[in-house]
Amino acid sequence: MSADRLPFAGEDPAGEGQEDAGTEDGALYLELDGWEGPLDLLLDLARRQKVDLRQISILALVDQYLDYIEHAEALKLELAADYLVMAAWLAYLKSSLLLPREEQEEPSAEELALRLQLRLQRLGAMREAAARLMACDRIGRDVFLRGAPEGLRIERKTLWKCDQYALIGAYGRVKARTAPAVHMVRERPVMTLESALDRVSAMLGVTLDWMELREFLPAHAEPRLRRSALASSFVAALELARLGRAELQQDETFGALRLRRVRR
Amino acid sequence: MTEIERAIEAALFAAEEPLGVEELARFLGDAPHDKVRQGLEALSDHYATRGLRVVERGRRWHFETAPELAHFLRRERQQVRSLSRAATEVLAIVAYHEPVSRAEIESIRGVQTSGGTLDVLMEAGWIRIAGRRDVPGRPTIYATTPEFLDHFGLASRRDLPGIAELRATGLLDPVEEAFDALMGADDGREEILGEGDERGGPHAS
Amino acid sequence: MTEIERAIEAALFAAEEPLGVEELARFLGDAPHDKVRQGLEALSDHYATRGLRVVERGRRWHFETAPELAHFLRRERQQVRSLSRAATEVLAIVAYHEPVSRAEIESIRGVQTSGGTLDVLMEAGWIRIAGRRDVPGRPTIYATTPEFLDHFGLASRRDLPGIAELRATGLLDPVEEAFDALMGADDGREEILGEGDERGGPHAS
Repeated sequence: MSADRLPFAGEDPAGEGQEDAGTEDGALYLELDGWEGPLDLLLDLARRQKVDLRQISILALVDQYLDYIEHAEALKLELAADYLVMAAWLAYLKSSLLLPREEQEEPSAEELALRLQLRLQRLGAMREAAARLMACDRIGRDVFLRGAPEGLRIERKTLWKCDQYALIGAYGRVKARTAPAVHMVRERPVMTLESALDRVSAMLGVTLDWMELREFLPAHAEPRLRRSALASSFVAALELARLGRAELQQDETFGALRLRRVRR
Repeated sequence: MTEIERAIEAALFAAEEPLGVEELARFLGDAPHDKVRQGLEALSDHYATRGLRVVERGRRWHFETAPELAHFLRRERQQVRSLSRAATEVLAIVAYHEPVSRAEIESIRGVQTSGGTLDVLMEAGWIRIAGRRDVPGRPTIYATTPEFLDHFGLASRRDLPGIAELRATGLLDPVEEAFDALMGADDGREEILGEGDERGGPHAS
Repeated sequence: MTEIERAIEAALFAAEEPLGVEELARFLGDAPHDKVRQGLEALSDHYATRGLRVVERGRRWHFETAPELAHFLRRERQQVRSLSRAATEVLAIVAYHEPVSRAEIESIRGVQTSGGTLDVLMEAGWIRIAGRRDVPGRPTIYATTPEFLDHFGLASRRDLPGIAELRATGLLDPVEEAFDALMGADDGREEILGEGDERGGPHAS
């Protein structure tokens, strides 16, 4: 194991989830005496030496810890595993401390011990700070705020903005919207179905030959009239075919459409 | 300041409701009522000239802020907002047709007008209630205010452009026509279909 | 008692939240900040021996009852949430080391800290996310809030119990730093210790 890193307590369930629930009633911590994990446990053991953390004997601490592990068989399994990792590390530290200095490898046991001591000091300091913090004059426990403050009121006042153009424009809009609507349809260049029907049937009457639809259109019409004439003439051709007065022929899809008069 | 005064002061402050002498006495570990009353009087005197007062209301005591400081405790915040389109239309109708009832406004606008719109205009100080129309139901009628003329830079309502002028500036053109004018004349260029032979419809040759 | 003191007194009394100097000044019609500050000091002095106190908490001021009167007022109103031991330790670590990452908290406590503990403290409004540490992984860092100072009756973080001594004795410095100092400024041999890369330098502020 990495000799310089203290093992952490394992998963949270073993760490503090339970503590939130169990600190007060002591259900879980009874057997652990309030200890949460290896570092916690060490800190507590160190405090029992009743000396300054800077002067604790790491060796004595290690002895106590290993002793504790031996007697704590009833520990929760996950916790126990952590404790054992810690125990292994501490046993290693202890042996290093007992060995003659020359035979030690880097980092030296003294360095490891010092680092452990520093960590314990820092944790101890925070423990104490937390306790002092909780002893502060707390709102709702030691000091009280006003029972029913009426509150400071901020009244919003709106300054409305609008200008002459918007005003007059709005009136114009209303007038325009509600003015009686007059619809004018502009004259458009169209050939009605009626005139197409007349025109196509008249032209069919002239010949018995097949004629292409295109030939029925007015020759010099402007493009838009031509398009209208094409559409109307096509419908006229269909109508004549329906009435049995003309027959239609188209060789292929989109091919030229031809028609001729039906002989009677 | 006596211990009992300090305790009363704290209790009145922290209480959610005014407290009577009996309640206070119980709070203070069954203090004698006259001691409590003395304490209340002393506090009342102490605060008489401060920002807070200790006052008795219906035999119960409480703290309150000095009435003349009320204006400090209410702050006004001004906020500039543009009038909505609907409100602008209603305002214009009132200006052109005043005095006018809500039903008349609605019939001119062609849509229902929420009461909130009229409220906004009254809050802005631009329209006012100008009495009631002498017809069945006696509806409230509205007119513009001098502030209205002021705000819009008009010497009088006669300065509002007339219908003829509105028409001349195009403000009275029906929407569709104005739209067509803007979009350019119908010249066939925007026809979607091209020539029949380019496109090969079923009937194309 | 000056007019401004009376107004501040009334405003602090009526307010639902502690007020800062700027807010107070705005309520008092843009009073000069130094006048407001003077007024607050005067009020604080006036109330120092009374049943109420005017106190500063994280640059905001409010009225509260004097702590030694707690026994009168406690009675049936115990509103303080009780914190688990883990939560109190985490809170202390955040307060004394802020801003601090979860990994740093864990390295001090020697145990993993569940996210739930931080959540409880954030829900209480005592700690907040204060950004991310600019190191690989960009861990979230935490700091205390003005409400924390308010709740625990601290004018500022300088008033945290014993923080000056802790700082002077180096107990707020990371272990590695203290170790190096003790070993005579070693040159990175203990980089193998691995914690160097997790933390962005000393986290005590």
